Amino acid sequence: MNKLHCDLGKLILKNPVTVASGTFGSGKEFKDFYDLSQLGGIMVKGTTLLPRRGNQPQRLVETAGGVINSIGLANGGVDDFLNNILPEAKDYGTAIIVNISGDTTDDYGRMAEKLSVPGVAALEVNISCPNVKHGGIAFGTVPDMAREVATMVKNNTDLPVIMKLSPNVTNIAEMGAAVESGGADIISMINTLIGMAIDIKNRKPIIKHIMGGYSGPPIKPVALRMVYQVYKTVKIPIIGMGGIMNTEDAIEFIMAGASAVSVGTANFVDPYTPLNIIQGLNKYVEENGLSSYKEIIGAVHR
Amino acid sequence: MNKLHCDLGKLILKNPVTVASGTFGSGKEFKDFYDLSQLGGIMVKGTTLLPRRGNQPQRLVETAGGVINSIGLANGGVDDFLNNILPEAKDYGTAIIVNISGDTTDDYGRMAEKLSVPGVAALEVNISCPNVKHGGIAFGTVPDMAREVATMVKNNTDLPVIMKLSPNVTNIAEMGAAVESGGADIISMINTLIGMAIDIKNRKPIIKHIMGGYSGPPIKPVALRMVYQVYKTVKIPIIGMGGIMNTEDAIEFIMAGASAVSVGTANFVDPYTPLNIIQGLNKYVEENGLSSYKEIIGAVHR
Amino acid sequence: MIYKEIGKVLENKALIKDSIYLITIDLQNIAKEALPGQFVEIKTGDLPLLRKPISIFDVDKNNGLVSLLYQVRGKGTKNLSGFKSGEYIDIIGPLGNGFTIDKKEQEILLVGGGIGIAPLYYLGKELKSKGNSLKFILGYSCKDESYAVDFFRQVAEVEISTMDGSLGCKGHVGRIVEKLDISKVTAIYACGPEPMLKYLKKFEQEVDLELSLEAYMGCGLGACISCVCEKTDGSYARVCKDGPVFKGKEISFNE
Amino acid sequence: MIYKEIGKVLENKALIKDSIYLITIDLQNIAKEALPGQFVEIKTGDLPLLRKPISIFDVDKNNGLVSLLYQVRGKGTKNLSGFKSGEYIDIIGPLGNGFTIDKKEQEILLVGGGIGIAPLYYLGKELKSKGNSLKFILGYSCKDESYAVDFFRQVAEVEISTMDGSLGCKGHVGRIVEKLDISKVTAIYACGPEPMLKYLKKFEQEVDLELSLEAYMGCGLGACISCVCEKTDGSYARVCKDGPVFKGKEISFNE
Ligand SMILES: Cc1cc2nc3c(=O)[nH]c(=O)nc-3n(C[C@H](O)[C@H](O)[C@H](O)COP(=O)(O)OP(=O)(O)OC[C@H]3O[C@@H](n4cnc5c(N)ncnc54)[C@H](O)[C@@H]3O)c2cc1C
Ligand SMILES: Cc1cc2nc3c(=O)[nH]c(=O)nc-3n(C[C@H](O)[C@H](O)[C@H](O)COP(=O)(O)OP(=O)(O)OC[C@H]3O[C@@H](n4cnc5c(N)ncnc54)[C@H](O)[C@@H]3O)c2cc1C
Ligand SMILES: Cc1cc2nc3c(=O)[nH]c(=O)nc-3n(C[C@H](O)[C@H](O)[C@H](O)COP(=O)(O)O)c2cc1C
Ligand SMILES: Cc1cc2nc3c(=O)[nH]c(=O)nc-3n(C[C@H](O)[C@H](O)[C@H](O)COP(=O)(O)O)c2cc1C
Ligand code: FES
Ligand code: FES
Repeated sequence: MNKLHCDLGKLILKNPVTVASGTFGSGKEFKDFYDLSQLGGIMVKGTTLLPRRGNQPQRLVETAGGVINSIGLANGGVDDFLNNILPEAKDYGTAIIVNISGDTTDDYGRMAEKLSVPGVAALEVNISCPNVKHGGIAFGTVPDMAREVATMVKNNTDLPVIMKLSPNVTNIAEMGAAVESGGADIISMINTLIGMAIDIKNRKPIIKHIMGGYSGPPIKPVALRMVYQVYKTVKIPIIGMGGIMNTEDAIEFIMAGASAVSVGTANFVDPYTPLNIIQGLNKYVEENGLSSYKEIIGAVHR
Repeated sequence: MNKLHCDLGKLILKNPVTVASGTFGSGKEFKDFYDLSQLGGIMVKGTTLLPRRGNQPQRLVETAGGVINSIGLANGGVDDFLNNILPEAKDYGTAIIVNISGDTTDDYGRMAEKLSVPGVAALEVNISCPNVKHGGIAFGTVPDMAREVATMVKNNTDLPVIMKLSPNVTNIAEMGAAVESGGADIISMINTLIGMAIDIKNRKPIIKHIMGGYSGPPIKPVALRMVYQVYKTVKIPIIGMGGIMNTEDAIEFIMAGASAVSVGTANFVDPYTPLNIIQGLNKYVEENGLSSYKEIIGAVHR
Repeated sequence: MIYKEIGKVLENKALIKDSIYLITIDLQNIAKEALPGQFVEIKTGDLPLLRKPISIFDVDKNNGLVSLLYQVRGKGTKNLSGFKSGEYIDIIGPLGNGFTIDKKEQEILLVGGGIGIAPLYYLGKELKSKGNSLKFILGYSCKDESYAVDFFRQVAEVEISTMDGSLGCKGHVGRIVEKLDISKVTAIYACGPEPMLKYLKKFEQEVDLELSLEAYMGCGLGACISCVCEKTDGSYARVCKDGPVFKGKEISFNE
Repeated sequence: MIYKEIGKVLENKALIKDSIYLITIDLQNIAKEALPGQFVEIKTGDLPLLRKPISIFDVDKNNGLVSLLYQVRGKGTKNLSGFKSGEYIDIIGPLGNGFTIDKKEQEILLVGGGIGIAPLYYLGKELKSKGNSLKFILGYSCKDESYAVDFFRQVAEVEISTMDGSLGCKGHVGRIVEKLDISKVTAIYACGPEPMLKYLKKFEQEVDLELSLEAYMGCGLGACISCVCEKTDGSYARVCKDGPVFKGKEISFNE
């Protein structure tokens, strides 16, 4: 029996190790390194209804042991994804999960509809982006807006819907509850913290867009805490992420309440990180005599 | 002329480098290293109306290049401070700023009154603690509660009032505006992010109190971003902190909008950090031909 | 007086490869003031961020040298083991209170478990110089993981226990203590794992019992109040400043 | 094919102390496929977290060796300079597109500014082996900070400019180019600071102009879309995957 068999309700993965949106392209860029079918799933890079050029560079910088990025959702749009990316990706032999972002609630609905095609395993809904109809406040910071997006996506697809929470909120448990009540099947968390770095020589923000999303090892303690809090509040499964670099990190997230994990920034550091973690989890399960890794999901709550 | 002369409105410091509450005791513990009169000011460790034993240990752990702590405001209470700590501290020759925490808005008022004595240069109001009358929600996460505390403290003292913002909020600018409208003279920011670390061997949180405050270098990008946002919103001066380890870090905060800085976790790593930064700022001001460090306050906004 | 010194490493040698090391550092000021049972806080590299507390194993006051006996556990102590002779290391100390050493012509047991033996050597030398009669009782996990015994033998009689019986008495150090005629003993000084210290608490009425504790430390200076242990009266004491040595009676091991 | 290899360092020597280094690493797979103008991504230590992009300076296909010429700027390149012969280093490559090398019997200028000269050596060797006639134009800040000139001299004629005139022509490399009879030149390949590349853009109509760009990189693999440069048509291209080499006409230096 596969002791890493991962059951997220409507979404079944061969193992609980996925790769995080925006850090793995569509998978193609990592194909030289290993057979992608070994992965639990790929969260494809953020897709929007229409193509986007993205933000002006400099878009990324390393700081404080982590990374700040402001890519601005550069992508070819949903039609490009369907026509040019999915046909190849659907044969990778792993769950292709499409990460979608919208300017309005309607955008999300239209994308959900368009993406409900064979080859797409699930939708991951990025709500860290601004709602242009509400003065640019991020969907993911207002429970009602997040709930509405969840419902809108659910109403336009039969695919499992993963709502991806933003950590830049006062009450993450409330956000988890909101998307659950909106119909989300799964929660993924966390997206990046908002951060900034300054070039003191030029007296300017290093990132052209001023602020960006902060990811990597430094955000792990915040991510773990939030997974812990949301696990206490919701019944739906959680995909945990934020600074996962190795097996120990992944186990921390699972013990905090995650049923699966996602590897992000670590892919830049070592593309083999997801494989190492799959191997490490297998070893951990054996060494601890577990019948399935599921035995440790939420272990710190017991 | 002293090019580091620091004018925070009602509060004047000899230089803009202070030490952060909870990381420097009352100063006594650092007296062996150097003459404390060199410091811009000392934010004394968190004081409450009544003595507190604090949380059960383990209270602190290093993780992800930072530190998580949950001391639980262990302290002897405000009377102990007045009787046993202040008499010595007021002769250190630096501004003694008392950091106060309350269970209720009234607590803050009573402490402000009691602490309005000679030798206290200002009050720093920690609002990251729970409001016991509001289901334990932290004062610093609800604008109205934070504003009320500011007003309550202002009404009970003539000392400069520094409101210390919690970063665990959706909208930090709104919190800044709230305390400003409540009468705050100065804002200090940021307090710790809420974080967690897990001992996977024992399947337990490492910190006995489960979650704790995350500080040190990893939180700097978040702190800088928040100082930047609050500077845009308020007119009162800001004391910036969060992971400041050296002169460059301090300059980043000043350029983001801080008129002074506070050194926290770095005191554990090298007790001389505040002095090194004072020296470094003096050098920076000279090398860049500035008439005062003030010329670079908020420089990235220009 | 507490000093921050950048000391030159004279020697850093493995007593057990990749595990137990003895480092000797030129630390003029710290050496001058160090008392048995005190410790230092070491910056071992960029990361870990925090300094690491290590007990003072020996002091050479004439030459201003401090020796530390340490076990490699994680990144900090691993870094420490990488320092080479001639390199410089950033150290704060001496810290904490230390054991009571104004005893004369008494019969004293010095009990150490594992790396907890570290502070007992300097302590033993000081107590012996005051005419006390000493016995070291040292506990290790097994013969292959025993170390530094010869140092202690030079000072006084040594009895050893190992968990697997491969050296000395089988079991923890209590196996040795319980066989001794404790009636002549006036003091027991101990450092080691908590179960060992807990066991020794049963002698707190009969002898002067002093226990050196460990706790996770932030500042090491008494400022952050993170390193607390619970006292018998229910209050908390700072291990770094009020300790690390406490009277047996003072400490409750409830938490 | 892109490889992740743990290669043995054969030599890592300073050409200018604490500043310019030449490292040679045993990288069998990368050496097999590396093309002139491609680069590698190096894990230099625990921190910096990200790998560092460095151009391929030379390749020894017979022995599976890759050489890199680099300048110490911050922590990553400082770490790199600390690797000793016999140590192992974690490298991903070869990455990016590389210069166009299917040229024959043409007259080609290879223009490099500062550390931007790095990719031109291997490029020059390849182009020369195809019967092209080459000239290197290398710009440095001053004589004392010039390096690796002898390498280039072995391949073809070298002209040098320095900002202070202490070696060769005074000023940036443009000073040399503008004096040449450009009418016979069919291609200019260049790598260096942006102002230099911008200057060379004025030849984009007359010759095949290829420019190797730099950008801050996250993945180096084309996945994160962070390393973009603006193209003439207003779209963005990824320097790591679509570049680092672009046709002069393709690139706008507006941003
Ligand atoms: C007063 C005192 C004296 C000590 N004397 C010695 C000695 O003489 N020789 C010796 O080998 N060890 C001694 N220790 C233990 C030593 O401090 C730890 O082994 C060391 O900190 C481990 O750090 P690490 O980075 O190698 O391992 P990590 O993997 O970081 O930690 C391993 C374990 O060491 C302990 N530890 C880690 N960091 C700290 C910290 N900042 N403060 C306290 N404990 C910590 C924790 O229990 C942790 O689980 C002493 C500890 C204290 C408190
Ligand atoms: C395609 C390419 C090829 C290069 N080839 C060479 C070469 O052959 N020899 C050489 O000496 N240098 C080369 N560089 C530059 C080299 O990558 C930087 O000098 C190095 O990354 C600096 O890192 P650091 O940690 O030492 O310094 P830092 O202090 O981190 O950075 C100094 C500067 O280097 C640049 N830099 C830092 N990190 C990155 C990154 N992740 N990606 C891109 N740029 C970064 C930035 O401009 C930064 O301001 C190349 C860069 C690119 C993009
Ligand atoms: C360069 C980069 C691009 C990202 N793009 C997206 C995106 O398009 N959509 C999204 O939901 N999250 C995006 N993220 C966030 C990651 O998916 C992940 O939530 C976050 O980085 C935390 O995980 P990590 O610390 O392991 O990287 C991006 C992260 C990075 C570093
Ligand atoms: C051990 C510890 C104790 C702290 N205690 C207090 C406190 O009592 N009151 C308070 O307002 N902030 C307290 N803080 C927060 C610091 O004052 C500071 O805001 C925070 O640590 C961020 O700065 P740093 O990253 O430089 O440490 C404490 C921080 C630490 C690490
Ligand atoms: S470690 Fe800070 S008080 Fe003991
Ligand atoms: S660095 Fe990631 S796409 Fe170029």
